[in-house]
Amino acid sequence: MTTTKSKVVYNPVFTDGAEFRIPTFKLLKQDGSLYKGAKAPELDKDKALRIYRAMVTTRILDERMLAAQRQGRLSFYMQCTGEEAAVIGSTAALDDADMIMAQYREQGALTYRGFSIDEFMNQLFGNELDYGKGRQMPVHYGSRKLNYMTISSPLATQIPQATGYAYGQKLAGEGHCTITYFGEGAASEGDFHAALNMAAVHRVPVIFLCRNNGYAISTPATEQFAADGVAPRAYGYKMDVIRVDGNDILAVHEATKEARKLAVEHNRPVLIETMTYRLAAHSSSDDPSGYRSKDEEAVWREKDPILRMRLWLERKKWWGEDDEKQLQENMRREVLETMKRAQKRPPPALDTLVSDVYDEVPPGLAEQFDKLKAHIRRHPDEYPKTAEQAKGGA
Amino acid sequence: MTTTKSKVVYNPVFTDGAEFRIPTFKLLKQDGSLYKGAKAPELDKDKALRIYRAMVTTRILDERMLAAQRQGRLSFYMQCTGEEAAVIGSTAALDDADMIMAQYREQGALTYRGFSIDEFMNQLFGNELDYGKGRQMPVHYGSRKLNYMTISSPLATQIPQATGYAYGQKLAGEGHCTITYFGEGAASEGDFHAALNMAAVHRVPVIFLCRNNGYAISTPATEQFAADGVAPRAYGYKMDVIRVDGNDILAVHEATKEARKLAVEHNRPVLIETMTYRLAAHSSSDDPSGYRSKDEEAVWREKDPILRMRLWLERKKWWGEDDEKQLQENMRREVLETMKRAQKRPPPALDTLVSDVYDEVPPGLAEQFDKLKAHIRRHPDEYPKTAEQAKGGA
Amino acid sequence: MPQMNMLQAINNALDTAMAANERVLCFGEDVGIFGGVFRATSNLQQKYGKARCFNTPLVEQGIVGFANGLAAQGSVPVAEIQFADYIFPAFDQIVNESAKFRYRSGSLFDVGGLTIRAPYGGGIAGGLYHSQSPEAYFAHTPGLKIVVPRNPHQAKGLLLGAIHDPNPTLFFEPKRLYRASVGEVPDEDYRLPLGEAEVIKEGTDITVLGWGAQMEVIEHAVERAEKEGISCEVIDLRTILPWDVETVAKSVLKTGRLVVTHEAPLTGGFAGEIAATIQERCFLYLESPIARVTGMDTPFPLVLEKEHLPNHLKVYEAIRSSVDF
Amino acid sequence: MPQMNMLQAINNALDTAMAANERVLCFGEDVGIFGGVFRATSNLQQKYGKARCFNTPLVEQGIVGFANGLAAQGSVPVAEIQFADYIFPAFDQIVNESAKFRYRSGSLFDVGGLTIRAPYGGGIAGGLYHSQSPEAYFAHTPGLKIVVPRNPHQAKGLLLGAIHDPNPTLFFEPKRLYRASVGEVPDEDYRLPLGEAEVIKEGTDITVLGWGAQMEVIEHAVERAEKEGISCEVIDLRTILPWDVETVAKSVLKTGRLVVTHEAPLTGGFAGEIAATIQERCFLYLESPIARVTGMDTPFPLVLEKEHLPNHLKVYEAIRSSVDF
Ligand SMILES: Cc1ncc(C[n+]2csc(CCOP(=O)(O)OP(=O)(O)O)c2C)c(N)n1
Ligand SMILES: Cc1ncc(C[n+]2csc(CCOP(=O)(O)OP(=O)(O)O)c2C)c(N)n1
Ligand SMILES: [Mg+2]
Ligand SMILES: [Mg+2]
Repeated sequence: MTTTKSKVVYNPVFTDGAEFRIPTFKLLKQDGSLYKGAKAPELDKDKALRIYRAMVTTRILDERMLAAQRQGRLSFYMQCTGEEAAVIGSTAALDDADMIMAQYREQGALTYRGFSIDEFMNQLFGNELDYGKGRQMPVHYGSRKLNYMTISSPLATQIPQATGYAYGQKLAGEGHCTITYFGEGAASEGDFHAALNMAAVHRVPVIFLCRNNGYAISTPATEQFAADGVAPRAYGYKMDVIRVDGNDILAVHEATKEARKLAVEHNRPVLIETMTYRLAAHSSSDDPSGYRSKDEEAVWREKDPILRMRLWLERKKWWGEDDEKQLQENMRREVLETMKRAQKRPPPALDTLVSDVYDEVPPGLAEQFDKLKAHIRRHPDEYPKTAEQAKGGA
Repeated sequence: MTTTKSKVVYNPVFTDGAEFRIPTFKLLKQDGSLYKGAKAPELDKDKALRIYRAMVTTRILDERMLAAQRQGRLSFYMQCTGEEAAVIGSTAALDDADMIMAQYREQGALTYRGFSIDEFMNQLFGNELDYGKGRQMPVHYGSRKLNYMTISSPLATQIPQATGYAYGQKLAGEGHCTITYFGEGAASEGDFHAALNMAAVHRVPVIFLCRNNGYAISTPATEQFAADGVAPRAYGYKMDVIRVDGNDILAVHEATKEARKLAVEHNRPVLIETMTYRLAAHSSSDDPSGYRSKDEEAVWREKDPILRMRLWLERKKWWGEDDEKQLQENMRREVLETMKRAQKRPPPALDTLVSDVYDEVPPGLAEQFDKLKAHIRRHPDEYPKTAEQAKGGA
Repeated sequence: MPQMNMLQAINNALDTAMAANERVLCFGEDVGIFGGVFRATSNLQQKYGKARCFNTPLVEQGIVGFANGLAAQGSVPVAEIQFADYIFPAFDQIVNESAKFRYRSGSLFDVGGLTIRAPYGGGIAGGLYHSQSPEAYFAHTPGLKIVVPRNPHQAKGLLLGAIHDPNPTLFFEPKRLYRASVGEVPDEDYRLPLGEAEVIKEGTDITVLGWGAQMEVIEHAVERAEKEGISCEVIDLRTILPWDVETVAKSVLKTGRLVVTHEAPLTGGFAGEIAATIQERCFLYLESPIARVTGMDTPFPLVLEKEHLPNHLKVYEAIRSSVDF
Repeated sequence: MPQMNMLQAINNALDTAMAANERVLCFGEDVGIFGGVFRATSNLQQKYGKARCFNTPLVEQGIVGFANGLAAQGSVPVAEIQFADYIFPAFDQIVNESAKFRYRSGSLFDVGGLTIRAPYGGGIAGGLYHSQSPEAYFAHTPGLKIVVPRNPHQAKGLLLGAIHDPNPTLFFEPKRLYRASVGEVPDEDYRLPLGEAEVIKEGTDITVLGWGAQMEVIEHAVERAEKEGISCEVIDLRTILPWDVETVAKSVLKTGRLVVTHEAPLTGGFAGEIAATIQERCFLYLESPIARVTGMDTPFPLVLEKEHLPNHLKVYEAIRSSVDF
């Protein structure tokens, strides 16, 4: 039983799809004006400013925390720099109750949803208030309250999970969906293929948002795939797809809003490819000068998504020089103060070493923990940070 | 650095590729005549008869061995029935030195290359002459001499391996390629995605041949993917693709011949989707009546690829009633006689239990083997088949 | 009480769980209308609809990834992997994801509702890829639970236990016993505890430990040993992870001898973990070395399967040697 | 002799192998022009061209699948997995394919030319997913070889040994030592044997066994123990599979005591296999239980990494307890 109803040809014609180039959707020019023919998007002032503040906050947080890493205050950091529109524009188009399953470079989504600087810092410094209890490297945020799934380092694993999560949302019938973010590199993993195919077959309300930022660490997109981006893969699963200028906040927002309708109202999963650029290094451990040119970076620096939005806001008279100055100053101050506070906080308690492995600590592990405490008690000087907590107990 | 040079649009347009239906290439009608407009393929009489004999041999082998399984002579069997054109037509278009990495339902390729009935039987009965030394279930054939990689049960694992094998062939520069066969079900595995993407990026001379036979055991293709077959996935990797009537030996042969040129002469990997039908049960353990109708099967029985080729041959006057009768009789006899011979042969030697795990038996395993032999010597009656061989040794 | 074979007991457990909680879902390759290649999910789609019991595309990493997401969302997925030999494409989703979901999020999120079922084991002429016993591959992974039932009654009770346990659980089913093992199985919803071994038979001379299909092998071996006057204590470990050290150690402190048996190859098999732990716990009480009777260190063979497997004779001999040490 | 750190030694080994045989290829994520995130493949693309040293798309199952195919074809692929924590998506290709290729085909085909390199281990503030030591996950798989070097000299010699060994080999590199461990490394092509443990230091009271980065930990522990008059025999296992039972058993027959240590969690770790085997081999000679000093049975933590890891103090205490038993 074949599903195809394709037409018949009597010559062996090979195609590679190159003729079906998926266009790129844009609304906003770099100078803050709309393209001719572009319909002004529905985006009211409150929401526009919420988005813009989140973008600026993310940028400042990234700058400060990279500096902190350079100063040795932090072991590791990853910036969203250059991709704020792709991330925040899409998150802003969702309902705050929709689930976000991100890769690691999407702190902008959290900023937008209201993750406080305190919450960021607690995770970055792995202190006693970190929701993740100091177990994961910096930038592995999560928030139950904000419907932001805790980040996991293995790439692409969250993509089929998003399909599953969204399938559960569909059964629950409350009109929610899931968005999952991933890089164009992660989209090479087998999990990506599984996720899209299952979503299409089971008509799951999930949005797959690819941040095609040109690189996976040092690997350029040209060595990641031969195709014209990730978007054409949607055809292979018969999934709706759209390609968007990822530095264009209005286009990203509009595309995601429409995608959400398809997902939630029509159970049609959607792939969105946002074309953008990772302006910073891959992470604080990386130095891009080994694999790309300053010139290339400069071209993209000209396309800064935050500046572009600011110019649009200014044209709308929703934002001015003073607003900008005040926001910048406030955020810088808040980040610095909060950092100091977070850094001073004690680390998670010793027993977080063994909690949350299971719902309860199993006997074997409890015994290992008792032995550990006894060991620490015998060598308190060797474990200055935890010696106090090892007192008492078995 | 984005790779896309796509055009720009100012409206959020979603597409799912449905408009780009990949056509199906056909040459031969069921009555053995060519479609109007179809160019007669270059296929000389010798080759045509070699193909036809292989098809008939495969069909007879399948019928007889399924019967043998039903009689309890064989533990398990899988038929190629209905898919002989897809498999043999493609293999015949290759050079005999090209590598074949198949799934399990491609015994036709072996028949074509000259695997003897003896060789089939030795594997099916796992006797001492089985190249695989009686370690795998029936139908897990392999032949070094015929460049047919030994079958492995885990689905789709051979697909990225084919990409790697072909990459090696490209470096060797001897003008060879690899073809890998797989079902439309196996194409859902992550390995499939990895294989195609890597092949496209590294321009590897590999042909991916999907046998879209409508089912993966009980799962219909409609529950396997939402798209119009497997072919559209090629677009996602920017790979040349062609869809072929899988029951049309001339079209399959022609398409594969052209694909091989693309692969070997231009380093362009190709995906071929052959539209066909698994006429038999999935395997001797399966009963399709639980998941599909007799009517559906009947429709496809009308499209028998072997009969279609025979009618073409008869029109060409390359084949007649007598030839057919003789071939059928000879093959039936040979299969039966060979089966008897193979079944009587002793099983592989006891030491094949531990050989080939490594290039040499490591000390720990040698010790386990010595213990086993000692154990068997203590209980010869419990191990009637191997007791004799356990004599002697440590 | 109704008589059921193991497949019927498993089917009944799934039916029971789906009836009680509409968030319980069953899916995997061919599990929909067809009811699975072994028919463990027979009639569930017919009874609970396509949304709750369905075929998936053929992609194990997707099945488990999807199941992880569903469990994180609060559903109770019971995913089937058609053969345990085919669970490896999902290894990353199980070992790096299911197992670590709760820990890495500090319990913000967990996949406690997840159960993965897979038929395992040899003795059915399945060769390399329809015979493996992969429990030890997973037993090195804190965060997972691993359960193996030995008969229909245990299968239903342990599967319901696994489905309701608030931790991700692998449930390996001894497929050789699917139809071979028949017994009384209550119709109601009963749940056997995870993490508890069961002393099936008390004895004084030696402890013989196993799980799943191997319990039948042990039974035969012990029968023979007892005829020769050796009093055997027989334990079914039932949960491989986290395993019940106390019950095993207590038994060995009494008997002074231990034989552990499983089908999987010797090296890196779970018997090694047990032997290592018990030699430490019971050092001064051990009267002979702990013996392991296992598959050989080779891929699973076909024609020579009988020679490869740790059958009752080999287990018997290990008991005998241990006692004669 | 030139001084090299471990990364340089590995780079030098790859260079040596590629220079000697044009069928040797290096590939993986970021291994091309960039030379890998740790720079182990630095300059190889520049020297041998893009066809022989290249970036792959980001897909571990594809990398190993591709490598299996290449090896079957007769090439000698050295595939890099960026972190051992990310080897699990390739688990099926390694465990079901690489390991069983030769056996299932009766030696018609094999992937003996295959080597898979991956940095492993903790102590670098890597948390759950940049710290794992997965050797035991693979050690249950007949057909594979597993090698772990302890210093630059060993790294070069063992890697060349692995590349030339006619069996698929996993080569786990202790990334904590990549730059920390420096020593003399010959410039020429030398190959250390696989399957042979090395007695690094002779002693009479107790045998202390480990591999990779843990050898440094053992060194410190032993130093302390020796100050207290305990004579330690130190063994580097080097090859985890198939492992050198003879050398270890011989040592324990002499010392009567054994401590085994690894970073991976206790349960299901390879120390269990060693303890199980040695208690059987050396039963009557053991003067105290075999001790295992390992990571705890949790995912790998971050802030409390120090508490989690089997450091020299813990190893020292285990030596002390064993001797005082
Ligand atoms: C399974 C897996 N393999 C490898 C890595 C190592 N790694 C971390 S990020 C990264 C590159 C990801 O690139 P991309 O998906 O494009 O995201 P980007 O960093 O550009 O945002 C790699 C290879 C990983 N985390 N997980
Ligand atoms: C990794 C893996 N998962 C599951 C199976 C079990 N299985 C064997 S054949 C099959 C169906 C394959 O269907 P398809 O690829 O369409 O090939 P066909 O049988 O139709 O030729 C399944 C699920 C397997 N062998 N390997
Ligand atoms: Mg990227
Ligand atoms: Mg099929």
